[in-house]
Amino acid sequence: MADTPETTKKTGWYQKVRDIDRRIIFLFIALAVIIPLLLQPSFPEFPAQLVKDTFAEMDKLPEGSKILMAFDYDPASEPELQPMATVWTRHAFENKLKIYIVALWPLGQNMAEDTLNELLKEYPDRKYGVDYVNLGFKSGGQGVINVILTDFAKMYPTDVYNKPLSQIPIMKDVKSIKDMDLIINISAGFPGLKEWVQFGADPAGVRIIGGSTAVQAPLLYPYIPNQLHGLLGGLKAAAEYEELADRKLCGMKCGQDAECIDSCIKEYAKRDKGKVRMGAQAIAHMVIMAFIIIGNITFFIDRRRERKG
Amino acid sequence: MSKQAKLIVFFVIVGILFAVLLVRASQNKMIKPWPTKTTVEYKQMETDEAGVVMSETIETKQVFSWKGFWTWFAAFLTLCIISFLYDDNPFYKFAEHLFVGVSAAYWMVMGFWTTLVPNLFGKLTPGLVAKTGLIEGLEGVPWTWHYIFPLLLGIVLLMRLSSKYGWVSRWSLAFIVGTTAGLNFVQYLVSDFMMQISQSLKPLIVTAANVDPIISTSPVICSLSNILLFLGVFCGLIYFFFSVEHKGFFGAASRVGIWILMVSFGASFGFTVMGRIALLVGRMEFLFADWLNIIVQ
Amino acid sequence: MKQNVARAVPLLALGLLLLSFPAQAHGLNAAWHALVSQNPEMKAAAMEQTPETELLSIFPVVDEPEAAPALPSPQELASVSAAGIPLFPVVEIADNPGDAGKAVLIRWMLFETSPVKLRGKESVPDTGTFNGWALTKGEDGYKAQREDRTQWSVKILRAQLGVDGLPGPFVEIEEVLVGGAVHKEEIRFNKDTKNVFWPDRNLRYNTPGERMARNRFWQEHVDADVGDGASYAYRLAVTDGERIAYCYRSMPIQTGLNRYEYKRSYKFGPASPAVNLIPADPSAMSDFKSRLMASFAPPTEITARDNPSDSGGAILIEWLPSADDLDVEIRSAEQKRTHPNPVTSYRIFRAETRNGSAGDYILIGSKSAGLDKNEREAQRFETIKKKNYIDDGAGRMRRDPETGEKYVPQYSYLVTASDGVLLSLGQPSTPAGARTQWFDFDKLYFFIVAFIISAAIIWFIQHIKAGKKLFIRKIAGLEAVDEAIGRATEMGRPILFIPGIMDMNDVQTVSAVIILGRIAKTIAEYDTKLMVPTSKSLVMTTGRETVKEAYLAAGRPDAYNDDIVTYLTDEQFGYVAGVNGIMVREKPATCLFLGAFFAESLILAETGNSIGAIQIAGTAMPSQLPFFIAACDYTLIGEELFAASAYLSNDPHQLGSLKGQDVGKLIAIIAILSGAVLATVAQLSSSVTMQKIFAFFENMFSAI
Amino acid sequence: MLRRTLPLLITFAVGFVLVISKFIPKVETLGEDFSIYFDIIAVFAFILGGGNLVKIHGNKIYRRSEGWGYSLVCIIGFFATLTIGLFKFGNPLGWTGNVVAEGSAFKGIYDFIFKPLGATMFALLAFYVASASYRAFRAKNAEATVLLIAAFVILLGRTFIGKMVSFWVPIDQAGPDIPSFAEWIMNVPNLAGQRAIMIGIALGIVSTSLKLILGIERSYLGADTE
Repeated sequence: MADTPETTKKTGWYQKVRDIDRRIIFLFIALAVIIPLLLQPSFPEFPAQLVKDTFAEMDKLPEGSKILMAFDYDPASEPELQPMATVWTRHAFENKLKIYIVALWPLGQNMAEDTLNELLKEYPDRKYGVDYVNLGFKSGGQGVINVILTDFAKMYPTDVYNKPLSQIPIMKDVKSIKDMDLIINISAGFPGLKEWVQFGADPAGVRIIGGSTAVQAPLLYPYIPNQLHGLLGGLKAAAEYEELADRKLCGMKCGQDAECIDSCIKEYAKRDKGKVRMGAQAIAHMVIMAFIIIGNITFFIDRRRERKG
Repeated sequence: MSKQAKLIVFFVIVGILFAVLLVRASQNKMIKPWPTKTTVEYKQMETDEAGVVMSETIETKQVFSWKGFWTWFAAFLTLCIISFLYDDNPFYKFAEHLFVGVSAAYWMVMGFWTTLVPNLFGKLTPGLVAKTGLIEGLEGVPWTWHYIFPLLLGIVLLMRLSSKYGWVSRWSLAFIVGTTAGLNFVQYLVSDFMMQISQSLKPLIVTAANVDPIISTSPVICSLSNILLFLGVFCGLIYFFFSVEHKGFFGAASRVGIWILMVSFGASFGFTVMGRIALLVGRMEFLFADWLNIIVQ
Repeated sequence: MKQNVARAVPLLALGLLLLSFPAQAHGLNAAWHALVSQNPEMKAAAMEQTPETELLSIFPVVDEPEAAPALPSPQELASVSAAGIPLFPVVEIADNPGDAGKAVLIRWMLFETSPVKLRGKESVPDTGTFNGWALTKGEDGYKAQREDRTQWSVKILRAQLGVDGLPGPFVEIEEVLVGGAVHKEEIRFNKDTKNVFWPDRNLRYNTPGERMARNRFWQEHVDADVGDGASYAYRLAVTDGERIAYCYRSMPIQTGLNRYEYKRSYKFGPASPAVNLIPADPSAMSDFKSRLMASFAPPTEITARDNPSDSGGAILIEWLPSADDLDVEIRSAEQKRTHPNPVTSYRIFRAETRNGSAGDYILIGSKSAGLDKNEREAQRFETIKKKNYIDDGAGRMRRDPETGEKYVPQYSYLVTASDGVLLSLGQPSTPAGARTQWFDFDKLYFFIVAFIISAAIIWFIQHIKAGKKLFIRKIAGLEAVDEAIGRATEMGRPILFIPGIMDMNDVQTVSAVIILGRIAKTIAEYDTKLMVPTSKSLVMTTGRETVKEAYLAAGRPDAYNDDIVTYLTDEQFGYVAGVNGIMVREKPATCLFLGAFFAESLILAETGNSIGAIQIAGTAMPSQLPFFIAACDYTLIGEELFAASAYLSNDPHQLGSLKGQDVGKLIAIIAILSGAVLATVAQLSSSVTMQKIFAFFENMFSAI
Repeated sequence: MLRRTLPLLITFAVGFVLVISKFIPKVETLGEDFSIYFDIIAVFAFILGGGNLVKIHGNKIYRRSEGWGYSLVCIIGFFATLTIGLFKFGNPLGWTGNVVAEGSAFKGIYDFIFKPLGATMFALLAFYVASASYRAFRAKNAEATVLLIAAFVILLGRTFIGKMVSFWVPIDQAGPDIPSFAEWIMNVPNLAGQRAIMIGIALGIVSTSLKLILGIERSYLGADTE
């Protein structure tokens, strides 16, 4: 399928274009990303139905509900998933939900800590062990889920600070995943959302929403809506969720006052990584699509020439 | 232009850029590569006598912070990797080997602290682990005898290092493969076979009463979608049939099947592109915001 | 002698009454209401739901502390009365709330036997003394007074539970002085009904042998001298220095993690009813039931049976809701009129029964009246008649300490309807024990499907072994493998094999290793260089075994060395970086990517492209397939990867397994088709039967 | 016997027990323990892997073979990380602290070496995607065309551009615009494809597992003779 240098002969402008050096393409992509980053254009977001559902799933929880947040990603996919982690944690803090954090990826633990440190600046009054707890990483993928499905303490004798669970107030009335009101999983691959649906939420009968890299998203659609009750697929969805969250906050802040809401949302948009990144994203998409088109044009010209002789 | 000349030019340019950056840094326009005196906060989680409230006591210290230096180093490594886009080069090789070494060790360390200590030592010698203070609350907990097995299997695995008794390690291998087969057999049958079937049991004709809003609010579209969904799964499965020649009806069906597969591949591709770009954006943010401090955050 | 007997009789009667007396539930509730009615704070607290707590039996027995809880014989009762201790504590034990564990809260309220017995025709004299009580007739009823100069004290004894769940010896940990020097007690009876209406008319003192609170407040002791996580049993004893009466031991209590929600108002919170519903004999049962004054109907048809398809330790209790259940669908308009305040909750009591006799009934949980979510869900097709509660605290098989014989503890259950204040009792269930099942019938259909598929796979393998022919279609990618190897040989460049980045606990990796074995054999024959960098040490280990065998099989053991299969790093991109390096430097002519791949797929395939290698890929990771399809010459899609391991495996019989897999696909197709049809019909014809059929069908595949 | 038959027996016993344990409540927790076992064994395997790494690069350095300097970098990085991690150097919480606690040297390595390297490697993908889509995604035949169109719609639909260009729907209203079409593709044809693949894969895994358990497939165990 892929045409390699050997198989191509160099004649005519279109072949030059066709066999263009990869590095030129690389250059275009770099520019497509860097320029919007520097200029920071802001584009509108139109939340899709699925994102709205996801938001509702989270928003309908009463104060004090327990949510299990699984940070199953690492720095490699941070740009895509961090906005979700941030906006979800903020949403949880905002609605005064109790957060229980676990990680099936070793670095997920660090991602969780980064997220919390960032948001504790916004919500300094949230207390560790009372409003949220970080159980940290355990290796074993779905094995871990299998175990905490019946008993947290079996897999997590202590939290990340080596405190026995029995001494952590927030853990007092929690034995297993079954005691959760909602599972949120942010995953960049395996083990991830799929495993949480199969081995966690399904058997425990707990509702689950998740965020995944855009790559994983298509694999997860089969689980919607019966097994998986909400999904944020990639940066785009994250940005849309941010939009919804902002609208809610601003709504509470401003009431009906339209331009207040607008200014408020603009204000919040600055802190929303997802929205900022979507700008560069959009441009880069256009560039790539342009390349695909060009590539196919040259391909067709090429084929016609060959047919001629 | 000769190779040396190219190199010289390259290093001259890099040198100039480096100088410029140093100047910016010295003007506090970006993070400084040399250590700076700063106050750091050590967070400590504590509980009062009752153990009810876990309070954070934060003690601050005056230290020399190497953060700047390391940030520059990180930026350097980032550029090293990116340089591979141009061609394989010493910088990339350096970064690559560093990465391989560091990450291999990283996983060993993680495995030790997050698996061996709590799940092996903690189970076999809870008293001892409790003494070391690594894990609290293990005092007086009886040892779990059957965790002897993984220990044995693990040691047996290490026998591989001996050329004479290397074959013993097959036992642990056999155990692992057995576990894999056993767990996967059931789990995939449950969640990817049974569950997928049960989720595909959708009415082919949808009445207005039970339309699926995620797809559409119009019963017609929903019905068509469900029919397409059914045909899609059907043809897709036909494509994977191994014991039937793809001729006649099966030929046609499997052809439709491969198309359906292609659509999902196209979808995956579209999503993947998104994802990858996002990652690049993230890296660029690091370079331009955290390091060069050009973008205001 | 005769006289003694004569004297013993009423005492005996009294004992029996105490024994069979149900309404202590009301007694305590009432006692507590008495408190509440005087204390607004508590009134507020009373509104909150009662926390479930373990209760000691409140019946005093004179025996040595270690005796196992059993019903006291009449003789014992006699001796009790002979011991003549008129006091008994009603105790509740709970993990001390809101602490970090390591403390148990023990609370008790002292009660004493009533001064009055309104048994049969017997009535209170207008004046004079009665059982040491001075009676005076007031305009609003009788007054009874008495002074008690005894120094009563309560001993608290504790025993730690062994692993067998049985308590060790009880040791005294605290003695609390309770009775003040002179203690005045005053109660009033209604003129006509002879009912006590003070201290609290909630006390339905209209049954004989009544008890009321002595000092009407909870006394507490926090036992902070307990280990975390360990289980303890407590028992209290009342003594005046000479005589002592012990209570039964409590249910085991574990410190640390609270078992129920911690309410700030806990300390003032309502005590759960002091329940000691011991039906010594059925007659007594009906006897006290008849005396119940609860104004609403009790739950009926209480049955207890082992909870099916579980690993033991759970018993399923079912009952017909009270006719006054607040659920409108159950409660008829008539009942609404007659009983304005409906049943709001059901309380479930449990008594362990040994050789026929039931022990104390102890509150183990409650279930709110009306239909809960699941029940409503289930009502889609059938109206739920019975409510149920699963008691997962039932004991498993244990060994009798004395006789040493094993037995599964049997429990008899009693469900009471409650409007929050009063209880009305149902008939206790027949005893049931929790057992572990040998087969989980919830998974029956799953089992059947699994069985059919496995059977098909095995059968077809045997089929081929037996020399029969089976048509198996070609897979393009696999045809190309040999050609690719040949090409590498011609060009004199190495072959790169990447078994994915997952560990041996992923079947894709396993089949990749299997394929590697087969390919390595060919490569060894061609005498071409093979490179297999792995990302997991176990894969490396296995890979070496396999490749070594292949080289042996090809008769080229000399050509094999361990550096063919190497380990780079577990880190995904560390590994990619490494492989990239190898590719650009070693310039392999053929790259085989078979196994579980993630993001690295594209980098690998692209780099492979840039060095112009022939690339054959295969993975079951759908998200990576488009890139392999785009950038590689051949791609094995999903199932084809596993098929490949059969195609290439060393024994050709395995091709049979492919036919077996096709059977599986056939099942899937048929199931989906029939399911879709059923669903359509069920939806169009809104007949319940069709819906039931469809629900059943759906359940076959989803109930796992 | 010990070399060949015993391993097969182990595989069979373990696999079989795990399968039926799903149907027998009495032993349902076996799976949990066994997965923990696996992790523990895998950690031991790390020692093998690390040893192998050291061996390879050690040889290069020893032989002063080409590019041994890089191998030196690799080895240094390896041992530095290992010691720092195992002894929890500079961990503010001390010996008992979490290994990746804020401010510990190990976290430093993670933040300033591990993270940038990992993330950048990942970011390279953006470039490769571009060049791949340029060179490889061409409408060579019907299948490729289908793939292209689907990809295109998703690419359009997943940014605001899709909304912008679907002129037939007012900007501030929902309607049959490209984003919703993209959603539909995700929800219907993509779903169908994914299901077919998943079911196929499940069967593939089932049969492979079965063959492994029954010892029909045994090549992973390696040579009969030593």
